[in-house]
Amino acid sequence: MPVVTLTINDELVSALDGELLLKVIREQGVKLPTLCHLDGLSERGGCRLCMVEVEGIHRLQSACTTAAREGMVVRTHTDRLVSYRKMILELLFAERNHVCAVCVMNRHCELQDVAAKAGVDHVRYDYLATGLPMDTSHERFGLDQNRCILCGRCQRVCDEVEGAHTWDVMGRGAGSRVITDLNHPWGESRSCTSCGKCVQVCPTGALFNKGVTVSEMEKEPEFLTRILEGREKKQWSR
Amino acid sequence: MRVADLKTMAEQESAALAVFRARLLVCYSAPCLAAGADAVREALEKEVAGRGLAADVQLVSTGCLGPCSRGPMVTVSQPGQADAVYEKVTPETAVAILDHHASQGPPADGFRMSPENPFLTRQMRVALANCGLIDPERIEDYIARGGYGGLAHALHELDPSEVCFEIKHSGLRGRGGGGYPTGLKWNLVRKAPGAKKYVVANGDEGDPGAYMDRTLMESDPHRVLEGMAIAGYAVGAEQGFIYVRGEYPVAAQRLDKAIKAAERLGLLGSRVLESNFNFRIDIRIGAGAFVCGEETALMASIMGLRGQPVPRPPYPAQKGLWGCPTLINNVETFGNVPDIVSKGSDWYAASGTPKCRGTKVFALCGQVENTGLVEVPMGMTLREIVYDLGGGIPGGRAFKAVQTGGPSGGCIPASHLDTPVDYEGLQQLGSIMGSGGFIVMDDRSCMVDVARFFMEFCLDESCGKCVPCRAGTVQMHRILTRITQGKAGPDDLEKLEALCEMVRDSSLCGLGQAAPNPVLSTLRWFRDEYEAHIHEKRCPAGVCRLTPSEGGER
Amino acid sequence: MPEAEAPARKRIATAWLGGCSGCHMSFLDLDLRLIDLLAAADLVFSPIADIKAFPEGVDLTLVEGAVANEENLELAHRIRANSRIVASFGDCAVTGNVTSLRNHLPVEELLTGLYKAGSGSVPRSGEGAEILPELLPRVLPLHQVIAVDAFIPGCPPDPDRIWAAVTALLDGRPVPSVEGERTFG
Amino acid sequence: MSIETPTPESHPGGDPRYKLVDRALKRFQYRQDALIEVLHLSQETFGYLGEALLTYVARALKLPPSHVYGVATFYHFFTLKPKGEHNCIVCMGTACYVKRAGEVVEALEGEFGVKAGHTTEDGKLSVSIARCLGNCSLAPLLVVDGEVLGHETPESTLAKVRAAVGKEQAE
Repeated sequence: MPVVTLTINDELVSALDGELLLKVIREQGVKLPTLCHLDGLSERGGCRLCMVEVEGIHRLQSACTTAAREGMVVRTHTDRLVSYRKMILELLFAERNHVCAVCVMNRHCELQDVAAKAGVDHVRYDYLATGLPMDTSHERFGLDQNRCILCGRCQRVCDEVEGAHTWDVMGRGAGSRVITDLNHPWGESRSCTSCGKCVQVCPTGALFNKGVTVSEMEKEPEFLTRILEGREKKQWSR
Repeated sequence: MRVADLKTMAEQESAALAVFRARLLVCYSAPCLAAGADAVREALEKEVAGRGLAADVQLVSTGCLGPCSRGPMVTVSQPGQADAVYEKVTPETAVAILDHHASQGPPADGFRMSPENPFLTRQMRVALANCGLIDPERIEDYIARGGYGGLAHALHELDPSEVCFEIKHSGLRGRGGGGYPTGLKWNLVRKAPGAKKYVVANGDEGDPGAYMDRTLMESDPHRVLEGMAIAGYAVGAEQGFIYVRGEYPVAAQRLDKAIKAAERLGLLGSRVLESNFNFRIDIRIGAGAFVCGEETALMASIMGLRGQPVPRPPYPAQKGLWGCPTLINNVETFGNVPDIVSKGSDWYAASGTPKCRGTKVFALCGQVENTGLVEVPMGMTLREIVYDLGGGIPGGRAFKAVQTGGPSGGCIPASHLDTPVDYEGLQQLGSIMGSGGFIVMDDRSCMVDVARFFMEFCLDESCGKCVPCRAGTVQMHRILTRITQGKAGPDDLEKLEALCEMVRDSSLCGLGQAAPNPVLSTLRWFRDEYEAHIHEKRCPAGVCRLTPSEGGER
Repeated sequence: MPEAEAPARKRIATAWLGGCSGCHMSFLDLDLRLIDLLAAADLVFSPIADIKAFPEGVDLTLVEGAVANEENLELAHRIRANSRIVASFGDCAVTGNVTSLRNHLPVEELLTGLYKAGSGSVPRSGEGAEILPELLPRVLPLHQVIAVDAFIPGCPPDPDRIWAAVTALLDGRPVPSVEGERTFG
Repeated sequence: MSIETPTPESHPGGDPRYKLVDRALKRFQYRQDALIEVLHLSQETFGYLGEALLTYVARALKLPPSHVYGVATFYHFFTLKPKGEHNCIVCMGTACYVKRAGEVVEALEGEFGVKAGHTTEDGKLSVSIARCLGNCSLAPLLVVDGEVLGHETPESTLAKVRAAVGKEQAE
C-alpha cells in the first residue's frame, strides 16, 4: 500500500493509502468521539459522531468509513462539527430513557462519557419517554431496551466474532429495536451461546450482567481487542 | 433473431397495422380504468363485432396516455391522419367516435381534445413516446415503432466505449433526481476492474405524488429493458436487475411478460441479436421502503437484506452488488437511452438547456386543472407547466406554491414561477427536480402543514441506521406538530432550523440529508406562515386547528 | 465571591419542585461554606427557610426538581418572572430524571394504580382534589417550561460542584464547564 | 416445532401451502439473497408471515432467525399478523394529502374504532395508509378490497366501506 500525505487540522500527516481516517486521526492524538465504532468490528458509520469536514466534499464524512487519500484536507473540530456532535448526543439522550441516576452503567457508560466530553449539560429536545420493555429472561444477562442507542455492536460482535448471529435489529427508524432470534425472549434463544461478548461491547447499560445495581456494572473496554489480538498472536494471558 | 429479422418484423407489423381503417387505442391505465375505461372498451368491442368491423377496426388496450384527469381516454389512429384524442369517453360517446371514424358518421368533436391543446402540443415525448399508443403486452407493437433498433445499432455498429460516448455526448443526466451525468457513470462502470458487473434499473419510485416510472414500466416496458441491455453492453455486464416498487404489481407483471417475450425473440438472454453479448434481466420486487430508492439501500434490498444504506464512497460503480461494479440508473433514464442510441446523441442534445439536455417527465398533480403525466423539454418554465399544460388552478383560486422533488424537495412560491426547470434552477430555489413529482398548491394549502406532512413521511421511512435521521426527524416532526397545533414556543423555530441544518449535513444517506428540505424551503419562502402559527396562533390558510395551551404542557 | 463590603448584598433563593430534596441535602453539605455564602448574600426563599411566597428581585435561584404538577408549573413561572438568573439544580431539574420515570404511563392509570387500587393511605379519588395539585400529563425538565440560564447536573450534584457553580454565577461568570462535573447521575 | 432442517417433504403439520413456499425456494435455488422474494411469495400464500413460516424460511435458507425477522419487519409490505377480512387502504401521498385524505382516515378511524395500520377487534376490517399508490390524478384515492376508488370524501368512503363490511354480515 503506497503512503499518502494528507492534512489534518492544518498539520501534514502521512498515512497508508486507503487507511481509515479515524485511525489516522486518532494516531495524531486528536480525540474523535465514537459510539458505533469499535476496534475489531466492521464499520457502520451510524452514530455520525466521528464525522469530519473534508475539503472539496460537500457532505460531512464519517471518519470511521472514509479512506485516507493523497492530498486530503481534513478538519475534525470546527465549530459546526462541535455543535453537531452535541446535538446528536442530545438526540440520543432524548430518544430513549437514559436516566443515569438509576442506571447500572452510571459512571462507566460510554454515552455518558462522550456526552460529558462534548459539553452536553442539558438536552434541548423532548424526551420521548418510550417506556420500552426489559428482557431478563437470560440466566446471566439482562437487556434494557430503554438504554439502547442502536449502535449495532452487539449484532456485529455476535455475527462477526462469535458467529452465532443471535442479535439483529427489527423494525426501522425510531421503531428499531434489537432482538434475539425471532424476537423471542433472550433466555429462550437457541442460537445464543451465552458467551457474553455482546454485554462487554455494549456502550451503555442496555446489556448488563444480572445482579448488578446502580453504577455497579463495569465493562472491559479492551475486551474485544484483547481476545482478537490474542487469537491472532496465540497469546491468551491478560 | 438477427438484425435483419428485427427490421422485417417491424415492417411486417407496420404493414399489418396499415390495413385497419382505424385503430382505437383505449387507455387502460388505472386512472382511466377507475373512470370507466372497461365499459368503454366493452361497448366498442360489442359495436365492432356487431357491425362486422373486426377487419377494419382494431381495438387496442394501451398504457397511460398522460392526461389522467380527463379519462377515460381514447385515441383514434388512422392512416394518413393526425391522431384524434378523445377525453371523458363514455360507452355512448365511444359509439359516436366509432361511427365517425369507421363509418363516416358525424364528427364527435364535443369530446375531442383540441389538437391545439397545449397539453398535447407543448410536450416533447421521448421516454413516453409510446405510452398510450401501443399495447404494452405485445413486443411486436414496440418493434413496429422502431423498438430494439437502438440495441441492434449498439451491438453491431458501436463498441462499448462508443456507446458510453454517445450517452455522454447526449448530455443525459440521472432522471431519478440526482442529475449525475449518465455517460460519466457508465464510463466509470465500464472502466472499473471486475469480471462480473451488474446493471440495475431503479424502479422504486417512492416519492408520493410521482408516478412516471410506474407509467413507463406499465405502458412501455420494452423501452426500459432495451435501455438496460444497451447499458449492459456498454459497461460489460451480463446481468441486470429491475427493482420494481412493491406497490406496482401491474408494472412487475408487464415487465415479466416483456422479459419473456424478448428472450423468446433473442433480444435478451444468450447471444443477443446473434452477437456475442449475453444479457439476462431479473425482476426484484420492493417491499415497501422509501429508503430503497437510495442506491446503496436498493442494492442491500436486492441482496435480500434490510434496506439500509452504507456510506459512500465506495460508490456502486466501484463496489456494488456482491462487491462487483454496478451501474444503477433510474427507469426513466433508461427510457431515454434507446432513442439516444438509435437517433444519435446530437438529436437528443438539441433539446433542453445547455446544462440539462433532453426532456423530463413530470407528474402534474394537486390543485391544477389538468393532472397527469407530461414530458417537456428541460428549461420550460414552471409557469408554462402550471398554466399552459396544467391549465391553471381550478375554481379561480390563487396559486401558492409548487412542490417538486417529493419529501426530498421543496416548495417554490409564485414569485419564482418563471424559473426554467432544470436541476440547477430548482436547486437554487431550495428545491430539487427529484424524480419529477410536481404538486401544485393553491391558497388553501398551509405550508407548515405541508412541511409537517413530509417530515412525518421521512420519520416513517427513516431506516434507523444513523442517529441524525432516525432521531432528528422525530424531533423536527414534534416541533412542526407543535407549530401546527399552536403550542410552539418562541424558541422552537430556531431549534427547528438548527436541527434541519444538522440533519442535512450529518445524515448518512440522501434520505436524511434531504429530509429537512421541505422545511427549509418553506421557511425560506413562507416564513410568515410559520410566524403566524407561533406568535399569532393563527393558520393563514385555515388548515391547522390551533389550540393554544397555557403553561408548559406539550 | 463578592467581599462583604460589596455595594449591594445578593439575594439568592432555592426552590424545590418535583424531586427528592437530595439536592438540597447536598446544598446543606456545603457546611462551613454556607456561612461564607450567607455572609455575602441573603437567602430570601428556600424550603430550608420558612418563607411563604416567592419574593421579587432575586439575583439567583437554584431550582431543584422537575416540573411535575400544576403547583410546580406555577412556581416555575413565578421564579422566572422574579429572578435574574435561574439555574437548574440537579438532574431532576436538568433532565426530568427519576421524577420523569412515570412519563410512559398515562396519569389516570398511574393514580388509579397507586392510590385507588393501591394500598396506600393517601387521598382516594375525589377526596383531596383541592389539596393535591393536579399532575401534569408528563413530567418536564425545567428548561422546557421556562428559560433557564445555567445547568448544574448531578444526582445530586456534589457540594464542590454546587459551590463552584454558585460562586461563579454570583460573580457573573458562567458555570465552570469541567468535564468531570458535567455527567448526569 | 421440529428442529430438523426442513425438506420439501417435511411440511409443518402437512400444510399443503408449504409446497408453494418450497417451489419459490427451489426457483431461487435456496439462495440466501432471495429472502425478500421468498417472503413475498410466502405472504402471498399464507396472507401473513406467521412465526412457523418465518422459522421455516430461515431454516430452508440457512439464515439466522433474527436476520429473517429483521428483514420481515423492516419492509412495510410484510405483515406478521393476519389481516382483516376486508381491507381499506387510504392513499396518503402528497396529492391525496393536499386534497385532504387525512379527513378520510379520521372518518374511518372514528366510524370503525380502529387506528390506521390496525385491524378491528372482530377481525372484519383492516385500515391502512399507503405512501402514494401512484394514481395521483384520482386523489384522494382508496383501495377497498382491491377496488380502486378515486375522488373520495369522508362520506363517500364511509358509505363504501360500510357496504363492503356490511355485505358480509348480511350474508
